[in-house]
Amino acid sequence: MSLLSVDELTVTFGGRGRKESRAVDGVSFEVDQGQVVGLVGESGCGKSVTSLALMGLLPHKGVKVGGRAEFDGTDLFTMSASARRDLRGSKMAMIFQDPLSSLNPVVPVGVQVTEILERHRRMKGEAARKEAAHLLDRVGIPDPTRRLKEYPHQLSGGMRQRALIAMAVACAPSLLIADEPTTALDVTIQAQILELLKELVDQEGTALLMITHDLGVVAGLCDQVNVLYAGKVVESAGRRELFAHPTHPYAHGLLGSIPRLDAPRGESLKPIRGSINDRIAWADGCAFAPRCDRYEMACLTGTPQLTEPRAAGHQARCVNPVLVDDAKAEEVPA
Amino acid sequence: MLRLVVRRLLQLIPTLLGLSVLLFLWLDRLPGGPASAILGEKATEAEVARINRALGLDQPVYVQYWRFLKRIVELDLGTSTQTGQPVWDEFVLRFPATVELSLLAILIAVAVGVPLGYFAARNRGGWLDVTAVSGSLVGICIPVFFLALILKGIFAVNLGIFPSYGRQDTGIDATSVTGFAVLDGVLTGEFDASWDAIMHLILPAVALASIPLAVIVRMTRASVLEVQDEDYVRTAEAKGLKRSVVRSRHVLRNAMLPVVTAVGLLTGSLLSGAVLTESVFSFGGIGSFIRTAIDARDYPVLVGFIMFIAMVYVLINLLVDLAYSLIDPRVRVH
Amino acid sequence: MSVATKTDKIQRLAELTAVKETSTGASLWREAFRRLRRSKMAIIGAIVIAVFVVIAIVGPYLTPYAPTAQTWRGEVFPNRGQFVGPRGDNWFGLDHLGRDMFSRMLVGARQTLLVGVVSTLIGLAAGFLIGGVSGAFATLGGESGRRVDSVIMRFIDMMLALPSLLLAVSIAAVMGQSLTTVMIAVGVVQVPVFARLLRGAMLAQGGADYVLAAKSLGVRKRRIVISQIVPNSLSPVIVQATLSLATAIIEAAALSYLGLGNPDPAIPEWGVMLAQAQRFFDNAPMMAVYPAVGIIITALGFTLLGEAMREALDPKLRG
Amino acid sequence: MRIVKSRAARAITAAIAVGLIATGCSSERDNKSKGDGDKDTFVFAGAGDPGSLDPALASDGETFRVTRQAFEALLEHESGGTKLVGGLAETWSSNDEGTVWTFNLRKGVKFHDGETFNAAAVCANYDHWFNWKGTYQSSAVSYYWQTIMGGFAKNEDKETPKANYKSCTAKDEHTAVIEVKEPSANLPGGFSLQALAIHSPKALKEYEKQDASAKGDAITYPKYSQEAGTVAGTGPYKIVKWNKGNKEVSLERFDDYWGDKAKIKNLVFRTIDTEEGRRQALQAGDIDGYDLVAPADVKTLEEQGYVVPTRGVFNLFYVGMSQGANKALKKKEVRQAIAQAIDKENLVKTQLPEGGKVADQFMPDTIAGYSKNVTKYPFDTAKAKGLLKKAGEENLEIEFCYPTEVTRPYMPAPQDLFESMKADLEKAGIKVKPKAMKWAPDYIDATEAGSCALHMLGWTGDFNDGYNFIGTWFAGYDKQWGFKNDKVFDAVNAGSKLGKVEERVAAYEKANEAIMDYLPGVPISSSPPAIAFAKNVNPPNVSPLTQEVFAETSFK
Repeated sequence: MSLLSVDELTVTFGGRGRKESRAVDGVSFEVDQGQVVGLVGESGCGKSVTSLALMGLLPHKGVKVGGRAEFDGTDLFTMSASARRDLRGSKMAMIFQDPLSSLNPVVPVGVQVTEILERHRRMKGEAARKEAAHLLDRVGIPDPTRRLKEYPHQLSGGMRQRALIAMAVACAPSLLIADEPTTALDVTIQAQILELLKELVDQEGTALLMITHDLGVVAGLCDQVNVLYAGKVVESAGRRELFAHPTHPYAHGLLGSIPRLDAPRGESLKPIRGSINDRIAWADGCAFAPRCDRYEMACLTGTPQLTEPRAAGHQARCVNPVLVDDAKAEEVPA
Repeated sequence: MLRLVVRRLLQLIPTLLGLSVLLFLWLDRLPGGPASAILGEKATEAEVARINRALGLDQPVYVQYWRFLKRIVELDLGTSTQTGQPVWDEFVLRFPATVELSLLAILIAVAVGVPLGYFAARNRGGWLDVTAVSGSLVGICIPVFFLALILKGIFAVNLGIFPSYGRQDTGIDATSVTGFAVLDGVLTGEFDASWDAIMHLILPAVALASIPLAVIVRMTRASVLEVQDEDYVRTAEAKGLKRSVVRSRHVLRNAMLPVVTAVGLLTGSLLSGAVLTESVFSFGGIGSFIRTAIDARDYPVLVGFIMFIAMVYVLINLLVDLAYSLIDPRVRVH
Repeated sequence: MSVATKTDKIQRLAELTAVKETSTGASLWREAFRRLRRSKMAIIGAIVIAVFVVIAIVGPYLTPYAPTAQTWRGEVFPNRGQFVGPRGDNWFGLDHLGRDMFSRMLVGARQTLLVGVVSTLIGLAAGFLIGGVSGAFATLGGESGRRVDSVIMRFIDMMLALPSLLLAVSIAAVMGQSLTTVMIAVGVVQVPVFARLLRGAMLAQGGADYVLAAKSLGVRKRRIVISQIVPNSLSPVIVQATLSLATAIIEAAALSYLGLGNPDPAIPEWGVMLAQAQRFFDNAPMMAVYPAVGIIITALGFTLLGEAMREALDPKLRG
Repeated sequence: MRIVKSRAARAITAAIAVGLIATGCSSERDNKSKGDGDKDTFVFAGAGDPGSLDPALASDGETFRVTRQAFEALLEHESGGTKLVGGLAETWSSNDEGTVWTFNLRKGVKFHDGETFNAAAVCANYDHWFNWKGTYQSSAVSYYWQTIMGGFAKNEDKETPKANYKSCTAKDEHTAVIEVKEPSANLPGGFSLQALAIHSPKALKEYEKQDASAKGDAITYPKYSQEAGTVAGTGPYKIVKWNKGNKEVSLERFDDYWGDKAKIKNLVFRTIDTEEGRRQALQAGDIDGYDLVAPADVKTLEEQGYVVPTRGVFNLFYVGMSQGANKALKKKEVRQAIAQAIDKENLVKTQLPEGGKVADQFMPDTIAGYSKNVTKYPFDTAKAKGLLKKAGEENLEIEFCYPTEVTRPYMPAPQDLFESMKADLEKAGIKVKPKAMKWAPDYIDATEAGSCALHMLGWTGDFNDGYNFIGTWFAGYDKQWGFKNDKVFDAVNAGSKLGKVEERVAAYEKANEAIMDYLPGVPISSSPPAIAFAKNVNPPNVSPLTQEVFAETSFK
């Protein structure tokens, strides 16, 4: 059975006078032990909200969370707040996007690492400090004992992210959620960080929920990929399958919009028109329709359902999917 | 750190010189002289002329200023025309009173204001929040002297819980070491004297505290609200830390930064509030003395005291900056 | 496919997409105003101010009696602690010289407003000038400019170093006692506040991208300052001005308490009335309460509005 | 140090805690004011700090109030009255010209420092003053000596008046003879002044070691006058401590006092500068009495059971006219119109404390020299209008100055008085331009310089001699009044040079009539400065000259 199974997760903001807006609209997916799952989509598609909902970090006021999310067989949304607290940081940990703002500027890095050890691993004083140093060392921060005493602003961007990762893996969690862990970093560092994550995941058998807009990252890491659009999963498939046969026009568009060095001369990029703001309500039809080259009147009649138009285990939410075999299959990174 | 201190102290010198020049120009513009203040109804032109000559006030300003500078070099601040005593003695006599008053006031303001503002922010929109905010707003709008009179009327005159005026009860002949009544009592072991002094301080201090209190409450509240949704607080939550830790280490500590600065500025501004409070409780401090000095055209006192106040003000701000750099490592570095 | 279908496809789309687009790209000010209209603070404040201003303007023409006429002189004996409280023809009772308190309150409102507004304007104008100049020098003046700026700031520090009330008292001492003196004294106290605020805001703006852009495009410095930096630095100053109206009224009252208020008894002013009434607090507390309450409520009005504005303009405090 | 800090901190927090709790429960402090019989400290609040412990260096009431308890002069005023009686001199006499004054001194009088009082001591004092040098010669320091006895042995400033004092000789142990060059209206009254009270010769030697003139310009009072210990007089109390920080002077009963010993052991004077402050302190039971009671409070306090004895009047409140500032005032009709436009009765009835009297001349009726038949100018708005018409000043506009931030014994609430008079004058069709000024120095200077057409001032007598009043104003041309009228000046000066008191009194009466005939200004009222005591106090005889002797005070 799977480690995390999310079923019809919905997150609604507003209410109390303000006009409601649904950020996550019935998302379902699964993460198995040690598996790396990607949540892909442009900013605003609800992927970060999903992760926060799973971690229980959404503000209590003005937010409604619906659906089920089972972690290790227990429903996250019905368990007590304190039980959730115990879970957080120990069984399930998270890495955030902006390493600078995610670290407390006035508390030494060391303390920020040891505090989690004290909380979840009942470590004290010297022992905790040793372990913290060890962790920093493990995530590849040189001269850890000195760094422990330093403050975030004294560390480089990469090191900050490493420190955050060290905190996340401090208690060897079984699920690690990484929300755009590399976007704030420059390319060379990005690669290193991804390497680090991969390595940690492999060694510990930690499951990783990778949230990103960057298909490159997905290609590099994920086993299973879920493409989100306007709060709904529009396509879900194994990495190879997806890259080989993107079926939903959106996914197709995304892949088409990645620059590829090996692309034949003259073949130009095909960016997706418009922005996520020009959408229509799912209730009326496919939210992507306004940006879609392939839409039909059919697209505008009610919410399209997830189907398996192409292969088993390859779901797509489209009435007019892309089925013509194009030749990308070979170039899928192994 | 040390360099900062030295630089600031050096900056003090031009400030004071400039100030002294301004003061002398101002004094020159002041109509009338000390003579008529000394003689009252008995003043006749001849007498006034004689006294002014005796005081060297018949000379042009620049001469007077030159003399002043010469005296300063000999560390002589001149003599009060009201009391015929050295300005320095008068200062030493009254400064402690105002300091005690201001300190207790700011102490009350912080001790009450910070928690109040904090909890107001925590349950924003709750009854505590509403009362705290509206209370602080009203607090700013009540003229200090009026508040002082009301407090005195209720607690000193009607209930008779606190003494209605002065610094010490009659007959408590406390031995004066530092001039700080409370401290002296402790030093000499005359705790009854300390106690008595404190009782005399409370009402004026509360009146004086009203505005700083209001400011601090609203400041703390605002800054806690701001810090609460900072990324690093979310990180802390993601670590599953105990609420208490999150609040104390991650929220409060950062929220205090702006408050510290505010406290410094407020302490400086208290001196002026003290003028009113001191005169309501005829509490012999520098504020009220300078006021009478202005009426009595007591030039030496005016120059001396105002320079002292300016100096104190600068020093307070220096202290604040130091304190700031202690709690905010980012400042410490550069 | 037929043209018809194509068009009505687009039609349909248009309809569906037509929803939302709620005020995105609304200017900071329109945004702020929208939030203002929602905040209770702002509404209450505005109402209080409105009422006060109306009274201040028309009040003096509605006074049932001349505010200075000692009509009921014979009935009040301050020296025996005998006063006359509220009654039929004197709704607020009589003051210590047998004058109608209600009429005096009405006329007093105008004076109080006058003092508040004028002194704030004085402080604003002077502060704006000083702050603007030093801000301009600091942002675009280069090395030498920064030096000018720091000199000006030293001066401002000096002003700040003097306890505000003493500053006011000493100004009154030089200028002698008059309404103008009160206004100037209270105004001058505000100068450093405004100066620092504007300068601070301008420094913040000075780093902004559009300024760098303008610089790189070689726009004349004066123009950058006048047409870009200053307008964008205004909001805190405006907020402060509103708040200052409150403090000004209170400071004026304080000055009256120190005996430096408007000397002409023909023109009652709340601060002066309050200060005078102190003496009879035991016998006729209401004499002090009316002006005191007047002052407090008015100050509160301005404070509420000012605070609401600040919150509205400061996205961080939104919600 | 660390410990102390933490202790202090704890003390403070504790205090605040208790304080807050205490606010809940009601007063346990009240009974302090009820006072139990064996209470042995009497606390009296004045409006200002004393300037010095040596009355000779002072010229203000707050100082004299304190020193009067410890120092005595050759002559005194009868307790609660204005009549001159023997002080340290049992009897006194002068030659006909009034230039040689012989004092038969009291026997068995001791100074606080154990010295014995005798003629030598008296002369030591007068010679000490006469030989003052340097800053002591500034009128800011030795005002009263200079008014009574003129200048010094060696005047250092040409402006200083020439000495009128000639010599003091100890005819024998108990007879002192003081000679002056010319007769003066200030004698014998002057001999009763605190400023000329007698100090112990031993103390004087100490004084002489200290110089008032410090370096620089300022007048520095010598150390001995600023802290208890050196000064020594003969009074019923001796000064033991001056705690400036706490604004309090403590005195203690002098057990070897020659007369009736003080009833209460400790006497403490404290300073509370505001009227409300003093009243509230009394009501709160923090003090046992205070001076300069606001008229508004007198009745209230009485009703609340406090003891508020009424003093006799010994001061004069007037509206001054500076003819230099407004030509119209040169016309008598105008002056008269103003005089009749002001409703003095109303002022006395509503503004001044109980016992206030309407004045009809520049001298209260308690002074020898007060004349019953001066020209009167009763309140009559219509008549005033008529007079103005007659003078062709129907639309007279005139500036009227009044002082702020001050209460004087004769002028309890200046602004109220002003507002009332303004209303009166306007009823009579006179336009009044109000001008408020701080009492000192602005107002004093302005009135002295005669730049205020109309202004309010007054005078409290130092001793019972008419010249002490009219002499200060009308002895000659004075900018404040801005008129020359030899008829008035001569009449006033006539009395001053007469040695015999009776003759003088007659002359003063004539002078008063001359003055009121010319009407240089409008005498308004004489009012007793009210003084209040706690419910459990038997007050001393209150004195028109505000010369209470607190030795007479006791607790019920």
